[in-house]
Formats: sequence, structure tokens, C-alpha cells
Amino acid sequence: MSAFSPAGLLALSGALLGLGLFGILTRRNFILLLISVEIAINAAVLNFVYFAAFSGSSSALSGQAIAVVLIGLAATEVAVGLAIVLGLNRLRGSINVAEASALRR
Amino acid sequence: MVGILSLTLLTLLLTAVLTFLSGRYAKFVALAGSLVFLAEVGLMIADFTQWAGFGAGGVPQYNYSETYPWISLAWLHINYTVGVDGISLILVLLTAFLQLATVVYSWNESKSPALWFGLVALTGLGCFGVFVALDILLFFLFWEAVLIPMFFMIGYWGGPRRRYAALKFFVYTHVASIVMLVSLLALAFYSGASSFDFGSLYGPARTLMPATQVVLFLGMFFGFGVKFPIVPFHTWLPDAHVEAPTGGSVLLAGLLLKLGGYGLIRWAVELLPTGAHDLAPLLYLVAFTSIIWGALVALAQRDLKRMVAYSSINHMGIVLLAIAVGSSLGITAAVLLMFAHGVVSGLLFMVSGSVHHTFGTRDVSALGGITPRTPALATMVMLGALASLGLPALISFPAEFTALLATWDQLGYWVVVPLLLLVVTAAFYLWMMQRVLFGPPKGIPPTAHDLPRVELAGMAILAGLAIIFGVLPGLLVHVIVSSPISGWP
Amino acid sequence: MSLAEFLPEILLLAGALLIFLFDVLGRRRLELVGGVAALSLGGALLLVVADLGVSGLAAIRTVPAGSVDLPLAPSLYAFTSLGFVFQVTFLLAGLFVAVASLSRPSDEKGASVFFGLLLIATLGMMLVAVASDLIFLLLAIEVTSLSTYLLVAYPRRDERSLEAAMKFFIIGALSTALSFFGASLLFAAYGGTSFYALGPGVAFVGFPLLAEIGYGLLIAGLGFKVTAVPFHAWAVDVYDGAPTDVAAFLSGGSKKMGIFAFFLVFLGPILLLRSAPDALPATFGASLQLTLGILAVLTMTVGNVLALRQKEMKRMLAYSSISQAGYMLIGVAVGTYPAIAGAAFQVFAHVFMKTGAFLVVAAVAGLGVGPLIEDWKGLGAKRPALSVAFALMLLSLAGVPLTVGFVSKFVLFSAAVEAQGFYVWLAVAGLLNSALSVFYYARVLKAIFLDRPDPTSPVAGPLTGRIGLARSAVIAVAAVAIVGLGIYPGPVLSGISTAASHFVGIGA
Amino acid sequence: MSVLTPLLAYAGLVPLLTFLSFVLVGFLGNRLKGLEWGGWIAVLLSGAAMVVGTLVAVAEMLSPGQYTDVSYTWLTVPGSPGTFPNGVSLVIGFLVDPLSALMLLVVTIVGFLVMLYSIGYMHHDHGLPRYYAELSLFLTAMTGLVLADNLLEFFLFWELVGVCSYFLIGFYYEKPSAASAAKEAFLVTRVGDVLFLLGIFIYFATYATAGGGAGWAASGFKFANGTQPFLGPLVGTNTPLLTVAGLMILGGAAGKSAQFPLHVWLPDAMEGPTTVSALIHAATMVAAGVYLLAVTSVFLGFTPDDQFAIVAIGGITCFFAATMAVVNTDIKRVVAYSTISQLGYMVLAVGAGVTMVGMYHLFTHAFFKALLFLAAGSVIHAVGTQDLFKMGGLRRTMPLTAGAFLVGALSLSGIFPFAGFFSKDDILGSVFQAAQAHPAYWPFFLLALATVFLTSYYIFRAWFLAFGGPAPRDASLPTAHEGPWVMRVPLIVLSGFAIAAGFFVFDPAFASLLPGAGVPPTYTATDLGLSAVSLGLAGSGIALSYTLWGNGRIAAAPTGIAAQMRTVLLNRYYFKVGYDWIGRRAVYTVARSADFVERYVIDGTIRGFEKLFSRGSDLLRRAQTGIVSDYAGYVVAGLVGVLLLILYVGPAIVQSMGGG
Repeated sequence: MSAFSPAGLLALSGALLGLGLFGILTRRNFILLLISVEIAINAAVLNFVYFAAFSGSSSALSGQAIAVVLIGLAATEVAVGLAIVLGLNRLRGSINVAEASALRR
Repeated sequence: MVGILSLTLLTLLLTAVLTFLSGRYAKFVALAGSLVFLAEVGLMIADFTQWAGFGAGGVPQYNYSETYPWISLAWLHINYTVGVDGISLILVLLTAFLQLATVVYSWNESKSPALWFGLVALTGLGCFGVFVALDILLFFLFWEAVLIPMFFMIGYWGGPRRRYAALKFFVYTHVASIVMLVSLLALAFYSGASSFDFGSLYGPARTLMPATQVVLFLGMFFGFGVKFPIVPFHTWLPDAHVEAPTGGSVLLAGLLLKLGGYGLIRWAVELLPTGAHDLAPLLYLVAFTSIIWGALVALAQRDLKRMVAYSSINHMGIVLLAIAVGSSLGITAAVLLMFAHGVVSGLLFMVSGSVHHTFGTRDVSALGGITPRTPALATMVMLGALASLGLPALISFPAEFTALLATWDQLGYWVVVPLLLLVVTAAFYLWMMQRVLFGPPKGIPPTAHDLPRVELAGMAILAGLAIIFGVLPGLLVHVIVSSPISGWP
Repeated sequence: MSLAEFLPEILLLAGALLIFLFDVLGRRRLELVGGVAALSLGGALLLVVADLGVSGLAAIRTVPAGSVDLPLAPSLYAFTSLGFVFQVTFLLAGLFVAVASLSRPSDEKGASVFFGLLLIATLGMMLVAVASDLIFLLLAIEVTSLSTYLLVAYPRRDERSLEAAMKFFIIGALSTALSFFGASLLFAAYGGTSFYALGPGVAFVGFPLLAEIGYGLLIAGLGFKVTAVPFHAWAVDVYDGAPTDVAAFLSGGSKKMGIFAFFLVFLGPILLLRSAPDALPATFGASLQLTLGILAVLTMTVGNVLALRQKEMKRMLAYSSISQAGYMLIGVAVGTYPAIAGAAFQVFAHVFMKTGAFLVVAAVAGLGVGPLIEDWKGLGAKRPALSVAFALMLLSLAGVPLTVGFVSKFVLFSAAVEAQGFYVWLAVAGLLNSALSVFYYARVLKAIFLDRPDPTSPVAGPLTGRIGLARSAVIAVAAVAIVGLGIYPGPVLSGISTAASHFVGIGA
Repeated sequence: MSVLTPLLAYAGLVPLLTFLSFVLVGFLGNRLKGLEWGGWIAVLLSGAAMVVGTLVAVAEMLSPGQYTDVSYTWLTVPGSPGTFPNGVSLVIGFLVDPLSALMLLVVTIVGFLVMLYSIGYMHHDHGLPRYYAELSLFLTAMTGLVLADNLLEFFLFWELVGVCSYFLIGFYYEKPSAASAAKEAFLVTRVGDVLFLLGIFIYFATYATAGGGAGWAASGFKFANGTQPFLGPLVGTNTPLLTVAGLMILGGAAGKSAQFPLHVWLPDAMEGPTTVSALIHAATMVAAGVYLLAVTSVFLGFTPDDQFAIVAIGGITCFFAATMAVVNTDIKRVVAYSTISQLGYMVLAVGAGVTMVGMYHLFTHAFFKALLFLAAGSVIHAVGTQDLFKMGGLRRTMPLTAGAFLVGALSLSGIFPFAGFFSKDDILGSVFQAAQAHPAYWPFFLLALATVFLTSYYIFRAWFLAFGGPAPRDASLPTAHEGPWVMRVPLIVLSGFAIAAGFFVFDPAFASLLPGAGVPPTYTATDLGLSAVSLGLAGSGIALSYTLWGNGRIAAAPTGIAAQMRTVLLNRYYFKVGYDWIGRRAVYTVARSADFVERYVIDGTIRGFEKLFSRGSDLLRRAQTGIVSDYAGYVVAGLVGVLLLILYVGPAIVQSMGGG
């Protein structure tokens, strides 16, 4: 296993996380924000799957199992997020997060 | 069986609570409470023959002491421990007298009297607690508890800039208490003492490494020093005094400043002798600075209260000097001087307050020749000023004399500094008397009357103390020297 | 694994299901669903207290004494005394909010949603308190997070609530992503996610850099929960926008959950450094502590400075809540068991002071008083009992003697000093901050007791609104507890201290 | 031993009696209009004090050299290793020894006479209860001082007489000049007091364990140990420290006795009632400085360097003050300058090592100077002015006063056989002898000799201006008349003393009160020659005075350098101006600058902090934009910060602190 180098994979998952963060920081559309969050979570999923491939058995949860759970969690997140965005859209007629800034200072 | 100290604490607590609840009868409750307090203290003093001495292992014992466990964890042992020695007893006596005098003086307070007298009682409670507490937490608890009534006294009954002054007072002294608390905690933990009790701190603390002692002492010196107050951390004092109501000023100068001196002696000097010794040059420097600065700035003041406030800084500088000297003579002098300053500054602040409400101003240069119209007030002004400038047969003299003798003993010719400043002290009081009491009448409103009877009575209590103990200081010294400090190198 | 061990959690879940069932059946009266919630919370509280080994309750104990405080084996969950202490705290917060909410109008819409979600959120916290695996912990946190997002948004017609929920959700989701990414890196570094694997004495499989980055990401991700600066900005808007009762729950419960998560995640490397200095880069543990220390100081200072000139009551309390989190973080940064005990006691005390304070704010708002601090002018004369209770809570938050807040801060800062060295500065910073905090609490007290009401203010009028028996009772209990624990903290404090000592493996 | 000896233990009665007078008059005076507002009580009790005082003095005379000490512990501080191993005791006691007996005699007699005189002199004034109470208190303090059995007690009463003097100078407090003079007197003497205190400290610390037994400190620092001096004069120890101590004592004495350069306050103190000037600022309090020097020289001793300093101060003062008297036009101030000058003689004598000769002059001076003041007071009482140039011819309307003043003037000038002749002549003779052993004393002896001429000149100038000539130069003055009997009796009695007191020392019993070299004076050929010279000088002074001012003449104003000198003298060598500058300008300017720093620098820093926090709060709150993307930005920035801390900054700091 000494030949194995995680650098490439880490670069990939790191890039995914970065992409997600970039999206969260720059997008104002709630839906696009949700998608960015999904991308960021998936970076973690990728890591779990990959490192599970050579991890020992000391873990109570295998990496693959965690990955599956995470995908499910992401879906739940989206569901909750959509519920909120629906409510917001109904009240304000807009899903631009920057316009909802009545609470400040 | 509840000991007399707990009983007294209970008395004060009850007085405070009952006073808060008793509406327009508050002053009677407060007076009764103060008298009972005084009686209890009188009993203690009458019964006090000598300090309990060192117990097993060289741990100092205290009279009337009581201990009950309070918080007991594997790493934290806190007790309710109270006890007194000669030093605390004298300051307790001062507390009782000043509380009584303040209640009497402010008898006619008409703005929320229940609240006012309740706060006066609370201040007495806090100060009493500080003087008898022998556990870090208990001590700190009372120490902080004093701030609150004083904060409200200044903030609610004070002059035009009262809110600013109250906040400044509170934050300044609170920050200092925090530094002090951290130092005390560090003292407890670094020394590995078995509990927060003074007795169990005593041995371990005194054997701490010199370097540690120095750092801890420095922290405590700052913490206690701000209460003194030491220059340059003193600017809260003049503001607080100028804005505070008279009763507040009396308690502030008479009692609160003493907390700093007492704390320094009991918790810093006694526990960290090496630290005190190594930092003595700093203490001297600060003391000299305070003495010079207080007197000089007082000389430039026109507001009577500000003048008295700065002279307090000067006097407390001498107290610090005497503590720094550290010999039994010095510590005795420091405690005696604290008592003296408590009485005299109390009197002077009462006088300033009465001048203010009699003539509508405290500006020395706006007044003149008040003696014929208000002879009693003038007499009190004179008595206060003379006592403050150290006239023999009044209480400050024996204290200042012993303090400076002790200073000469340790510092030699440096004693010239406080000595010369005695001339400056005399100068501003004499100038004030010349302006206010003598010369042709000036700035006297036609409605000005001599002192109301209660104000005179309040002053008379303090003036009486100044004279009695000025003539017979031995009565106080006899008690003061009955403490572990007197057994010191 | 025996289901009985999870009886309290099951009770909460059952209560939530029952409430949703009632909702489906159309039985939506607030008293009914609220009663169910309160009963299940109360029952769970009783069970957890029994599990703590409090004498006299042994009969209803669900976790065998022998399985508590065992060294962490690679498992998903483990029962610790400290975890139980936190469970008690969470349940108390939930119970306070639930009972107080019984005083809301009985025909209020969404009551079943509110109480159901309250139970689910509490359930998530309960699970956090028994977590023994990083993924289990993060998932449990998610349970709470998702339900609290919805709790904030439950008054569906309120634009402010929805805005708050939106912000809460976005930052929350971002934090979730960061946490899981960090967890994945730790997984990579250790080959496992059990705290046993991350804990002391376990061989380290490689990639030290990944572990360090992983912990960094977790600080950010969990920092969101405890409102550590600079991950705090959402909190004020959310506490402000959320229904006040929900804010009470958030500050009293979900933030405390974050503190416990911090204990679980970060004490491992900190203790590892002490027991086996070469397992990680030698400086890692210390630099982690330094980072957490800086975070603590930053949090309390920024929170306090922000609160200084805040004009709205709720936002002021929110900022003060942030600074309180900073104090608690001291416990994590110091990492000795006295410090953990201090932080845990502070967490416990906080339920009475902060949750209580928010409940009072809700009560006063119910009287028709405006949201600004100056709207409260003169309330002391109109509602003396309520005002005194509120004053006690604020004084306790400020750390004034004879209140529980004083004792908790005293213990916490004592513990920091006890650890000696660098940590003494944390105590100094904490104490200076508590001095700073006095400013804004004093301002509120001055408005309530010293100022006269503006003529246009409702306080100047008859002020006829009712607070309600249940809410009054909760407020009274909190006020009494503040003074009671302030004067005699003995048994509670020593229990927590023992629990903390077990938690770090001393005397287990 | 005699039947009176036991009385010595009750010398404390003297201050007690006058203190009783203080209390009675102070508290009841306002209700005692019939008794001259309590004045008669004061007279009665001071009379009783005089009787006791005289008896004590007589008792002391009958048991020569007796030390009787009764003392009470004031406070005791237990010992600690170091300077005071056996603790410090401070005591208050009453010591009767020859010196204090003599002083007691002077103080009580003059005190009683002045009190009596006041009944007439002060009759028309307001605030009489205050006057008599303060005067009684003064007598208490002064007799206490005289009987003090240790330096601390001495200082205690020393301060009390000072404060009484302060109040009495400021008796006419409505007059700004009186209020100012009172303050000045207090302040200037305070400077001396501070030096005195330092001297006490040095003695106390240096000899804390000396003297056998538990040591001096534990025994209360007493002068005497039952029957003898506790320490004994420190002859032979000439350490710098003791020299400094002696100089400090001299400083204290200079303040009280208005010696150069602390002399400025005494002429201004004439703002007080003339009776006060007579008692306090001529006969008793100002002499306390000399008494202090005498007591110190007897019980502690001065080093040779100290002695030279004392001689110098005394010599300079006696000449210097006399020059200023020459040009002054105020009758009281002329007498005041003469007091300073005469005190200079006494200091000179103490310095020259003939302490008892100085005390002898103190004794005679007290009477003739009180006489001069009371006579002057009589004049002022009659004509209502103090300006010599307005008076004239008063010998016709006030023959008794003129005679009394003349007796005083002759005594002051040292004309045989008046009292002043013997004592002053004794001083000149003794110093002449001392100067032969210590050549450095010569200049001061010559100054003292020259002063004899000046003295007789200025005092007779005053006499001629006031009493000589045909009539008052200012016609608007009221017609003068003698005072009532209460004023006349003291003049007569004091005149008697001024004539006869010089002879007392030739009685061995009385001389035992002045046990030391030079008393009673001896008259060898040298002495007689010196007497002749001084008599000649005095005579020529009178002659010059008569030439210039006799028979109502007014001397032409001087011109040239003399005029300039006259201006300098009238301005008192500009000392007062200089001191005012130091006080008002220098110190006050420093104080004002300190106040400025206080307000704007020290307190300004504090206020800066306050601003910092409220600005910071507003600034930080600006970051709460309400826009969630910004919050996310903070999270990401925080993440970066945390990673930097953990990976780079943290390890760097931890390593720099030395590992874990």
C-alpha cells in the first residue's frame, strides 16, 4: 500500500468542497445555494468512499456505510431547505437571499 | 451555635432587607440596625483581650472564628470562614461608626428613603464582610457586594454627571477586583493549598518561590491598589466623590478605600512576605507618587469635594508607604491611619456636603466669611481640616507620626518627601479655610441657615471620634497590635 | 445493546409520534399536545436523573450503573455521567420551554408542529450526549439542526421567522458540509471515526496533516453550533427572528449540545498530547488548545462588545449569549477536568439564566411591550415580581455574587487558574469580559427600575395582559434556582465535578 | 526637700486648670455676658494656674536639680527585630526640672497678667468667648509644652500652641489681612515643624535602644529617667546624622522663634489683638523655640557643627531683625522686630554653649517685652491707630503708659540696672568668651554687639514718636486716656518685673532654676569692659534717636544710597515677596500643571478607552449586515483563520514558549 498516494483524490475532493463553498459565497439564489451545499457534502462522501478502501476494521461504521447515510442526509437537508424556500417565496415572492435582510445589526 | 460574627452579619442583612421593605420608617429601622451593629462590635471589642495567636504549624488563628464547609470538590475547597484579629476589629469598629454617622447625617433624605437607607446598610454589610471573611470566595463575594450599593448611591442620588461617575467607579474598581481575584486564585492553586481558607493558604503561600510571590503580589497590589487609590489608577475617585451624594462620599472615602488597605495587608503582605519585600521599592515609588500627586493636585482644586478627594489620595499614599515599610510599627501605623482617615475624611465629606446644600456651591473661591452666619458648620470645617492636616490631639497625628517614624526607620532621608508634602497639605487646607471661613462674607444666600440638627449630629459622632482617639490613640493601638502582623520582622 | 438503556430517548420519540398522530387526527389543542410534550420531557428528565445515580431513584434507572463511565470502546455510543448531566440540561431547557409555552393561546396554529419538533430536537441533543462516534455525533446534531430549522420557521406566516430560518439553514448546511468533510479527513488519518480511535493511547495510522486539517474543519463546523466567533453571525438574527420561546430553547439547548460536541471531539487530541506526546506532531495538542483559547477569548469579547450598544432586548440577549459561549469554550480550551466541570456547570446554570431570560422577554412581549430596551422603562414598578426575576437572571449572567452565574464563573475561572500557565490568561480575559458585560446589563436594570416610562409606552398604561400560570411558574422556578444554587451550589456542583473527572478518565 | 516638694508631682494641674477654663468658656461663654463673656472665669482660672505654677517653681527652687516626672502611656507598639526590638512606647507626661519650672513661672505669670489686661483691652470686641477660650487653650498647650517629658509630647503641644496662635492671629477674621497673616504664620512655622519632626525621627531611631534597660524607645523617649537625664548630652559624638538631627531641631526652633530665614511671619502676626502679641508672640510661644534648643542641649546635646549653625542663625537674626525695626512706622511691628532680634540673642547664647544664659534672657525678655506690647496696646486702645507718625505727645495724656513703655525700652536697650541689662550683658560676655575658643563665632559676636546700638536707637525712636513732642501729629486722633484698672495693673506689675527680674539670679535659690555656666553673671575686668562698651553703644543709640526724633522732631527722609537701603528695609529685604513667589507662583504653577495632566492625560486615557469600546461596538455591529452570504463568508474566513492557527501560528507560538 506504500505506492498508494491519496494526493490526487484529496485534490479532487478539496476542489469539490472549494466549489461548493464558492457557490455558497457567491450565489444569491436559494436553489443554487442548495446545490452548492450538496456539492460540498459530496466532497465528504467521496473521501469516505475512497479512504474506506484501505482502512482497517477498527471502525464501527465502514466508510461506505457512512457514505450512504450521508447521501440520505443530504437529501433530507434539501427537503428542509425546499420547505423553507417555499415559505419564503410565498411570502416575499423572491428567493434571493440577499433581499431577506430585515434582521441585522 | 451561631457565633457573634455570623450574628452580626445576620443583623446587617436583616437591617438591609427590613429597611428596603419599611418604606417611610426606613430610617428608624436603619438607625436601630446601626445601633445594634455598633453594640455587637462594642461587645466584641470589650471581650477582645488579645489575638488568638498562632496555632499548630504556625497557622494564625482568629478570634470569634467560625468555619462551615461550603463548596467541597476534589480540587476546590471553599468554606464559610470568618474571624477577626486586632486589625480587622478596628476596621469593623470604623464601619459601625461610619454607618451610624451616615444614617444620622442623612436622616432627612427624601428621595426614596427606603432604598437609600437600605443601601447604606448594605454597604455596611459588605464592608463588615470583607473585614471578617477569611476565605477567598467569601472575601471576594463581600468585596464585590460593596460595589453594588455604592454604584446605586452614586447613580441615583448623585450630582449632574452621576451616571458617568457611577459607571466609571464600578468598572474601574470591578476590573481591579478581577485582577485581584485572579491573583488570589493563582495564589491558592500555585501554592497547592488544601482549601481557600486563609489558614490553609498561610503556610503554603509564604513558602512560594520568590518569583511567583512577586508576580502574585503585583496582581494583588494592582487589585487592592485601585481601591486605595494609587496614582495613576485613581481618576475614578475624584469623579465618584464629586458626583456622589454626601452619605455616599462618606462611605466611599471612609470605608471603601480602607478595603484596599486592609486587603493589601491581610491577603497580600501577610501571605506573600517575600513578594512584598522584593516589591517594596515599587510600593515606595507608588506611595511617593500618590503622596506628591494627591497633595499637589489638591492644591489646584477649587471644588471642596475634589480637594478632599485628592487629599484622600495623599493620605492613602501614606498608608501605602507605611504598609510598604512593613515593620510592626509601619503596619500598626497604617491601620491607625486608615481608621483616622476614615473618620476625618468622613467628617470632611459631610462638611463639604453641608456647605453645598447650605450655600449652593462648593467652589472655594465663590465663598467667603461663612463663620458668622453658620458658626457650627464653620467649626466643623475647621475641625475637619485641622484633623486632616495632622494636628496633634486629633486622630491623624499619632497615626502619621508613627507612620513617618517607621518610614525614617526603613528609608532614611526619603521621609523628607512625605514630610514636605505635609506642608502642602497644610497649605491647601489653610487656603480653603482662609477663603471659606474668613474674610468678608461672600456668596452667602440670604436663606442660608446653620447646620440642621441631624447633620450636626452626624458630624459630631465623627468629630467626637477624632478627638477621643486623638487624645487616646492607645485605645486603638492596643487592639491593632493584637494581630499576626505585629509578630513580624 | 438493550432498548431499555434508551428509554428516555424512546419516551421523547414516542411523545413526538403521539403528537403528530393527534395532529393527523385533528386534535390540535395546544394544551393537549403541549401536555404530551411536557409529560414526555418530564418523564425523560426523571429517568436521566435516575441514571445519574441520584439516590432514591434507583428503581427507575434504565442504564445499569456498571455500564456508565466505562473507557470508550469502539462503539457508536457510550453512557457517561457527564453526558447525563448534559442530558439533564437539555431536558430542563426543553421542559422549561414546553411548560412555558402552555401559556400561549390554546388555539394557536402549528402547536403540534412546535411541540413535536421540540421533542425531536431534544431527542437529537440526547443522542449527542451519548455519542461515542464522530459520525453518530454529527448525525445526532443533524437531527437537532433539521428540527430546529423548522422550529424557527414554524409560524409560517411570519416573514421574520422565515428569514431567520433561511439564514439558520444556510449557515447550518454549510457547517454540516464542513463538519463531514473534516470527519472524512479524520477517517482518512485514523482509519476510523470512533472517539476510541481518536482518543488517547491509540496508534495513529498516518497523514498527520489530514488530521490537523480535519480538526480545523470540525472547529468551524461545530463552532457554528456553539456560536463561536466568527461562526456566530447567524445567531443574533435567528434569535431575533425566531419566536422568543424557540430562541429560549436554542440558547438553552442547542448551543449546549455544541459545547458537549466540542468536549467529545477535541478533548481526545488534547489529552493525547498529555499522555503520549509523540502520537501527533508534538505541538498539535497545544496549538489546538491555543486556537480554542483564542476562539474563546474572541467569542466572549466580540459578543460583549456587540452587546454594549444594542438597543433591542432580544438581540442584546443574543449577543450576551454569544459571549457566554466564549466562557464555556474556556473549559474546552483548558481541558482539565475542573475546567470541564466549570464549563458544564456554566452550561447547567445557563438554562436558568438565559432560557429564563428569553422566557421573560416572551412574557413581556405578550403584555404588549415593544422590543426595544427603552420600551421596558418603568416596568419595575408595574410588574415588580417579573422584573425582579428578570433582574436576577441578568445579574446572574453578569456574574454578580449570590447568583448561580457567579458560582459558575468562579468555578470555571478557578479551574482555568488551577491549570496554571497560559490558562491563567484565559481566566483574566474571561473576568475582564464579565466586567465589560456589566455595562449592558446595568443599562437594562437602570431602564427597568430607575427610569420612568415614556408617556406613549404601553408600560405607562394599565398593562393588563396576562402572563399565564405555567409561564410564571417556570420563571419563578428559574429565579429560585438562580438564587438557591448561587447560595448553596454544593451537591450539584460536586456531582458535576465528579462526572467531569470520570469523563477524562480519572477515578472511573 | 521641702514641704512643697510633693507638689511637683501635680504640675499637670496647671494645664488642667487652663483647660478647664477653655472648656467652661468655650461651651458656656455665650451665656456669661455678665462675666465679660467668660473672661473673668479665664482670669480666675489662669490666676489659679499662676498660683500653682509659682508654687511649683518655688518647690523646684527649694529642691535644686530635682527631676519629677509623672507620665501616662499614650500608645505602645510591640517590638520587631530591627531598630525597635523592644517596641515603641509613646508617653504623655509632666516633667518638672529647673528649666521647665522657670518657663512655667514665666508663662503662668505673663499669661495671667495678659488675661487680666484683656478684660479691659478687648471689652468692645465681638466674639469674646472665642477669644478667652482660645487664649485658655493656648495657655494649656503652652504649659503642656513646658512640662513635656519627651520630644513627641513637646511636638504635640508645640503644634497646639501653633494652632492657637493661628486662631488668635486670625481673631479679626473678617479682615482679609488678618486671615492671611494667620495662614502665613501657620505655614511658615509648619515648615519648621516638618524639620523638627525629622529631627525627632533621627533621635528616636538612633538612640532607640540606648540608655539602659529596655532602651529609650520602650521607655517612651523620655528626657529624664526619674532623677537624671535619660541619655545625657551626646557630648563627643559628632556624627553627620546627629548634626543633621540638631540642624532639624534648629529648623523647628527657627520656625517657632521666627529666626532667619523663617522670620517673615512674626511681624505679620501683629494682625492679632495686641494682648495676643504680648503673650504669644513676645513672651511665650515664640520663646518656645529657644526653650526647645535649651531642652535639646540639656538632654540630647548638639554637635559642634550644630552649635556653629545656631550661633550663626542667632547672630544674623538679631542684627537682621533690628535693621528692619529701624525704619518701621508701626508701633507693634517695631516691637515685633525687636522680639525677633532678642530671640536671636537667646539662640546665639544657646549656640555658644551657654544655654542657661539664653534662658536667663528669655526670662527677663518675657517680662519687658510683654510690658512693651501691653503698653503699646494701651496706646492703640487709646488712639485707635498703630502708626507712630500719627501719634505724638501721648506722655501727657497717658503718663503711666509712657512710663511703662520707657521702662520696657530701657530694659530692652540694656541700660543698667534694668533687667535687660543683666541678661543681655551676660550673653555678650559669654559669647565673647566662647568666641575665644571658637574664632568662627567672632563675626556673630560683633553683629550682636552692633545690634545693641540699633536696638536702643529704634526703640527710643518709637518712644519719642509716640510719647514725645507736644501733641499727636494727626489731629483727628481721639483724645487719649489711660485704660481701666485691669489694664493698668498688669503694666505696673510688669514694669516691676522689667526693673527687678535681672536681680533674681543673684539669689542662689532662683539661680538653681538656671543651672549652668554663666548664671549668675560674673563680673571680671573683661566683663566690665564689655559692659561699658555695650552701655556706651546703647547710650549712643538713645542719643542718636533723641537727636533725630526727640521733642517731636521728624528726621528728614534719607537720600541716595540710604534711601535705597530704606526701601529694602521697608520691604523686609524682599523675603516676603520671595516666599510669596515660591508659594503662589512656583508651587501653585506646579500644582496647576499637575491638575492639567490629571484631567487631560491620566483621565483622558481612561476616557479614550471608553470611546474605543463604544466605537468598537458600533463598528463591529456594522458587520452584522443581515445578508446571509456575508455570514457564510465569515464562516469561511474563520475556517481559514483556524487552519492557519492550527497549522502555522499555533506551532510557532507553542515552540517559542518552549514546547508544550
